[in-house]
Amino acid sequence: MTVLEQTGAYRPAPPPGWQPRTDPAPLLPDAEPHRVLGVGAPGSGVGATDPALLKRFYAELVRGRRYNTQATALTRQGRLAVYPSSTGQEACEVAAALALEQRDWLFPSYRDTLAAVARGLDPVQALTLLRGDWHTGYDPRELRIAPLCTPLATQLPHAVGLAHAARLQGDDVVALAMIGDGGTSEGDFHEALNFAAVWRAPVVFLVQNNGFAISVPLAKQTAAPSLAHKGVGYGMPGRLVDGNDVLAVHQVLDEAVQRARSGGGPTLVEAVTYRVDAHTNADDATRYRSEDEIAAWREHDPIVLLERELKAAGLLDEEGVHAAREAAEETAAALRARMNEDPPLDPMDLFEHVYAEPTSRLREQADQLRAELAAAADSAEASNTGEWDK
Amino acid sequence: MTVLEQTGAYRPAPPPGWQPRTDPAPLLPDAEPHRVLGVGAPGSGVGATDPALLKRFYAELVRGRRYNTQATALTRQGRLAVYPSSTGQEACEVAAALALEQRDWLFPSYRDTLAAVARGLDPVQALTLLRGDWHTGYDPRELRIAPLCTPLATQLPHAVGLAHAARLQGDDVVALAMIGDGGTSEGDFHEALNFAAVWRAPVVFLVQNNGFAISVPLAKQTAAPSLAHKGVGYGMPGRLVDGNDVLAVHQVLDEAVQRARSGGGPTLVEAVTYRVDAHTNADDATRYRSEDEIAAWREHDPIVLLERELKAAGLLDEEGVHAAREAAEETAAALRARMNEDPPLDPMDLFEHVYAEPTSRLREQADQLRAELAAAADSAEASNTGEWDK
Amino acid sequence: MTTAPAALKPAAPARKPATMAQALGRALRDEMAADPSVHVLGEDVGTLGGVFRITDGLAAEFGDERCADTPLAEAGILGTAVGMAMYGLRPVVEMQFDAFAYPAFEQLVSHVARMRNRTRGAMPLPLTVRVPYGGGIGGVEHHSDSSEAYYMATPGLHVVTPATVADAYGLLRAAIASDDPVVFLEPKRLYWSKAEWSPQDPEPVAPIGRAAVRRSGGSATLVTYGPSVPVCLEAAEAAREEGWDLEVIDLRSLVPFDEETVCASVRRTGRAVVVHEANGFAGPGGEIAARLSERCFHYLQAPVLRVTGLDIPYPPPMLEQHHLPGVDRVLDAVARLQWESEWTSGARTGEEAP
Amino acid sequence: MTTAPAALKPAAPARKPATMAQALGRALRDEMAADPSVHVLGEDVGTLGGVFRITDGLAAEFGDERCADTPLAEAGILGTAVGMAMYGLRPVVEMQFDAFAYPAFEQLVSHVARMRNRTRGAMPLPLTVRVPYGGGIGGVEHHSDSSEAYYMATPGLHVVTPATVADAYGLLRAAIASDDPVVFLEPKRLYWSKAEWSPQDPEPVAPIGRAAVRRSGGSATLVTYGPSVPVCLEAAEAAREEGWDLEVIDLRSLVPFDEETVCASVRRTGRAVVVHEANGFAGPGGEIAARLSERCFHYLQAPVLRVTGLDIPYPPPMLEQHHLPGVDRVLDAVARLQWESEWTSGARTGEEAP
Ligand SMILES: Cc1ncc(C[n+]2csc(CCOP(=O)(O)OP(=O)(O)O)c2C)c(N)n1
Ligand SMILES: Cc1ncc(C[n+]2csc(CCOP(=O)(O)OP(=O)(O)O)c2C)c(N)n1
Ligand SMILES: [Mg+2]
Ligand SMILES: [Mg+2]
Repeated sequence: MTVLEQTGAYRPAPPPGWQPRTDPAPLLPDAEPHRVLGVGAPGSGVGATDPALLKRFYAELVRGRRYNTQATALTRQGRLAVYPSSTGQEACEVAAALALEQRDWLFPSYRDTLAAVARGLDPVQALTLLRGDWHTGYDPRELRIAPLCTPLATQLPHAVGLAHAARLQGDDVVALAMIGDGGTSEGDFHEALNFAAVWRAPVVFLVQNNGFAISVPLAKQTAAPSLAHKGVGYGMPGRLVDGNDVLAVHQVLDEAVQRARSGGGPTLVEAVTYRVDAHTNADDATRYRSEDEIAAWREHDPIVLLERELKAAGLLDEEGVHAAREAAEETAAALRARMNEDPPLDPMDLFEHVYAEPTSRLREQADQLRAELAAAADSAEASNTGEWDK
Repeated sequence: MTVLEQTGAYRPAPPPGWQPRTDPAPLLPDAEPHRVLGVGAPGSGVGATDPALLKRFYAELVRGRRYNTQATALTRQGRLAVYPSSTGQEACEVAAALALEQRDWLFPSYRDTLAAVARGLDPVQALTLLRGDWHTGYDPRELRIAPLCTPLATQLPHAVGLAHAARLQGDDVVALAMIGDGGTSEGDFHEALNFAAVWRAPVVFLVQNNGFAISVPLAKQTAAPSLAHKGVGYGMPGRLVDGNDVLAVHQVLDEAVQRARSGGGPTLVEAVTYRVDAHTNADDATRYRSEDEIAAWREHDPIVLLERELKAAGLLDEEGVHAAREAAEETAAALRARMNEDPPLDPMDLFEHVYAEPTSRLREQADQLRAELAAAADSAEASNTGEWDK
Repeated sequence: MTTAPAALKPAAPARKPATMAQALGRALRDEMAADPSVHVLGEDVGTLGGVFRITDGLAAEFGDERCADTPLAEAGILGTAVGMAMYGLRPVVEMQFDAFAYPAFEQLVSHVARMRNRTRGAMPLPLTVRVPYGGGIGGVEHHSDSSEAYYMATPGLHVVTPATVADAYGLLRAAIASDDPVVFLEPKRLYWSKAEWSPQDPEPVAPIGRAAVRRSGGSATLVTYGPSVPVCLEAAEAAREEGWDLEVIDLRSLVPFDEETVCASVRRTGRAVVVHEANGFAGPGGEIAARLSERCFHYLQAPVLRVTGLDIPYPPPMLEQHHLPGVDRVLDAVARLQWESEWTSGARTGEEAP
Repeated sequence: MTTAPAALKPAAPARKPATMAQALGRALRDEMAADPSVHVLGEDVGTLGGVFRITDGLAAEFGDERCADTPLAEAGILGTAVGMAMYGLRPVVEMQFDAFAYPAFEQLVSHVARMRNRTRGAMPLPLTVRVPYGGGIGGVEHHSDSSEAYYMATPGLHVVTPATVADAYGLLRAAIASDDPVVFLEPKRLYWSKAEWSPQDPEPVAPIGRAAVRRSGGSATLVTYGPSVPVCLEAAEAAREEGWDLEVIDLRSLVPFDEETVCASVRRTGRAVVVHEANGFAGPGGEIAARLSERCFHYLQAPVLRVTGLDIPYPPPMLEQHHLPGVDRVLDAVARLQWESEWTSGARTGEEAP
């Protein structure tokens, strides 16, 4: 009997596969970005937050800002190939780093040097990629910081896979992955969020919506109500937060991390912020945005927001401000000094880590380069000797 | 003055970049799949629909079902390399085809032969890919049917680009792209929907959620409240419809097409349906689903649903049923007869359409093949002659 | 109670005919049993056992987290596998067909191939990507690509492809055990090829990177791999009638490339034909022929020839036989290896080549 | 009122120094002006004019729909461009950097390269994919790949790469005007190279598929393209001191490959070195050397050698000079072309190669 012939009861019911869907309401993001600083009575924003943590935030923000200006200066001195500054976005960077436990993993994008440094990475090692002496300057397993990732959104599935693997192994490890507004358009963003939700992987996705992907404004990137609304399509809660309000970002991330750790699955967080500097030192931001826009955001500076609240709450005085700036200057000075030294370079490293064992082909090429280097050293020595002999 | 030093007013306001987001509510899909047939009083579902269109639907559903069984039979006879049947999904196939005007474009996936045939494509030409004599058996521009697409979701950006191009040229052309539930996980789905929404391209995305991607059930594919909810993240309305209710699908698609045509932008439609046959003739569906499940869906058969409503409304009698089946048998017989002929094959075609002009390399290879074919023909003739000489 | 034969110390286990598909499945099973960090993931690999049934039974034996059906997204599959490997697992990814590995290309080229290098060896990725490849199975568009050229051109990947049942087992186990990422290309049309083989007593297989001389001969060398190995063996048999005694080398591993074995053969025979299904232009044979021409220059009695797929998109099934290198084309190429040595030795002086 | 010079019939316009970047931009502009169906799309190509400023001014002149900033998604960019071409437009896509074209690989290989073939010519895709490629600009990871081998190995694509200002203009216009899809590879480190050139009076450029002899010479042939052309020209100059008169061929088009020009040269010189930045193994030079070895076999006095990037992932900027083929390595290879002809002629008898 074919279906055509059948004579079942007439069932004016929804299709058999249909079950009422989970209610999307709890997944929908806040109507406005979550904010803490300056919302209530002056000083009230710090709430019950541990004063030590507040001071840590403040110190890291100030240090981070100074790190950015120092690194940008180093590009002008030819000491860095390029630097994508996160000035204006320090609250996200710092809050992301401090939301995690030691056993957790951070998956930064190329702009997130600060987050890596705030998590404890050596400030010089963090710059290896951008200085250009190697691709990654640190062992990712040591502080559980994945390599700063350049191909946009491609680190997101890594974070999901790692978090999933940890969960399968019974470890309560959370992965926090960072990405920009532009990066959310990539297919890898979609696939990563979908895998995370299906697997209920303990991941937190932090989108720093700084309004631009290089020159392309958000309106040309998406027509979504907000980037946080993208969570709904994966069955994942979306949260919207003022990315310049370090306490707000911290709260939202903290909740998301706890949720992930306790088996509640992934969260998508959109932090609304602004990139005050150009895309990188090589970019000319005047081509695509106005001074007015930048000025408006300077009014909403993450450091100023926190500083005022801490002062109002009596947790910071001029001396504290001064101390933080001093510490930042020290970091900058140390960075400058160390970056002014030429990094040790061994061209033979090029062949060492392509495979566990170099292939015969690589050994041949290594022999050739070794011979070239020896010849060059010889002739350099010869010409040096020549100099002295004169 | 650095941002650190600045002394602007303390502005406890949302971040400057922030504007209230568009309200997501209108984007959210129906709470239950939209249905028409059998919902009200018997026969009332046809409403004001043109009776000629209703008969057309019925005839196409019956013909489509028969086409599927015939094509599957042809695989057993070695006349088709493979056939992905759409039995159970005919309502979606037919409604998709009939939702479009002549000037519009259809972008079918590999399972959507029926939609192409319902749009007017020659039933044999539609099978070229699956027979294996060429990849696409028709000129896509003639009926504005893009090639049946095998790499999942990859035809979606094509539909968006085409629709966008048409709009830029001032043509009020709509593109309707078809995809399965599994395909929504691909990055190309995400990128296509995003481009469509940002460009407000006149596209309708029809997801046939038939519960499975080969063996993988929807629950392993997504954790979303529904696939239609994925629209929200692109700022695109999502609609949910009973995919076995041809009138409901038609209504929803018709609205979406009108919306697209009038500049309202894209729509995402999820049609809840079921693949009654195995994934293809090569698949063994007993490995991953139960007879009970299939039986439940057979109760909700798209043809039966329409047939009953038409009968109740007095628009169809046994004679009409018989006539539709007869017509379907004729199509099947013609298909069988034509598919039992060997298609004309010219191996030299292999070189003709790689580039506008064959490269010298291709000309060399063509010469070689021509020589081989000539030699083979000679020796075949020789041995034939031998036969006759005996 | 009864003296069941099972109670007796078993003799060497019977070697029964096994297909390459079975041997591959067994290799996965044995690696999963041996190493709990081995995880299989891909589309339909769980309940269904894969569209080629290579993973059949793994989910039942090891659970659906060790052999997991994923959402349908190849970049996501490979990308999450990278993350799993970063956490210390040993993922084995199945791509359903050659052409459906392309969405994962960026993950493969920009991450899988580079993670070890990027981190100066701190973060190797012990990850295997299984890709059923090649044609000859009547597959419709996108189901028959030979994509090995893309992988060979990507430093940081190993590229391995078996041609025999024993190699399928041995090389897949070696690939999974390798601390480097391996693209493991499975010749679809050999999935159902058979050989006497026993999982209890598998033949030892040389480590990755070693070619195998499948047939010895002195007249000329056929250099090939994967699906073209049986074609070359058949051609070598047929060539005996013409008085040619052909050597057939199965590369098994395209990266690393076993130059030693291949060059030794070609230096001895003085003539070589490279045979593969992939398109000729800029295909694997380009590298092989260039390398042989360079390294065996003074031993070559004739140019190294290539018999390959045509330089066209993979054809529809009804025409694929014209695309695939078959016995006749191999023999034809062998015939063009300038056997008239008078002419050959004169030629060096500069006459026009034929 | 005044007899302004402008009123005079202008003499041949002055040829001023122009950069390759300017010539590329001008080619886009002139094609857009000539043909309203030409549309440019990509990341940052509009307001910003592209990160290399190649598209600078196009959005201002033609509007931001003809030169459109897209969302950040390369598969989406190329995929929508396919759809635009299906509707009759002539899209020109910019990929921001070589490695960022990989997400679009499936669209390129499975659609762009095949649509004409798939539809028996009914639906050609006149589409250009501009890819800034290669290193030597101090770019950090993923900004210096030479990805041409992937494109060459994909039938259905043309692959073109200029090395001079005039060719940049002429070939890009030809690529956009072509009814076939063209992967147009722009050598990043030549963007700021200069030549006397006038947009009003551009030099006529040979059609796609023709190599150019950039320097004539009789001792040996250097076969190269794109960023390595200036390196080879410099090497050829330096080689004069050693008494070698080198011919330098700029392929310009990798697909179609101008076998005729290259073989004619090599048959005359008897010696050849292939030079490119891409990795050596399975790189473009494999095909070229194999082809020359086959087609010029009886004319070769020495094996065809290759000077290429090392077989490693592209190195960090501070080490890239060790990776890139430079003048010394080219000269070194030339020196290894077995100039001692006594030895060479004896060698054919079978002594061990050096
Ligand atoms: C796959 C890929 N495509 C393109 C680029 C080039 N690129 C680098 S940064 C950037 C913009 C990123 O914007 P967003 O994601 O918003 O991050 P932001 O720079 O604002 O931090 C682009 C296009 C890249 N790195 N990777
Ligand atoms: C990119 C890509 N990956 C994998 C496949 C192999 N494949 C063909 S159909 C299919 C399942 C598709 O499921 P769904 O999208 O739900 O469509 P349905 O078959 O149910 O119509 C798979 C995995 C493919 N065709 N393309
Ligand atoms: Mg941004
Ligand atoms: Mg499905």
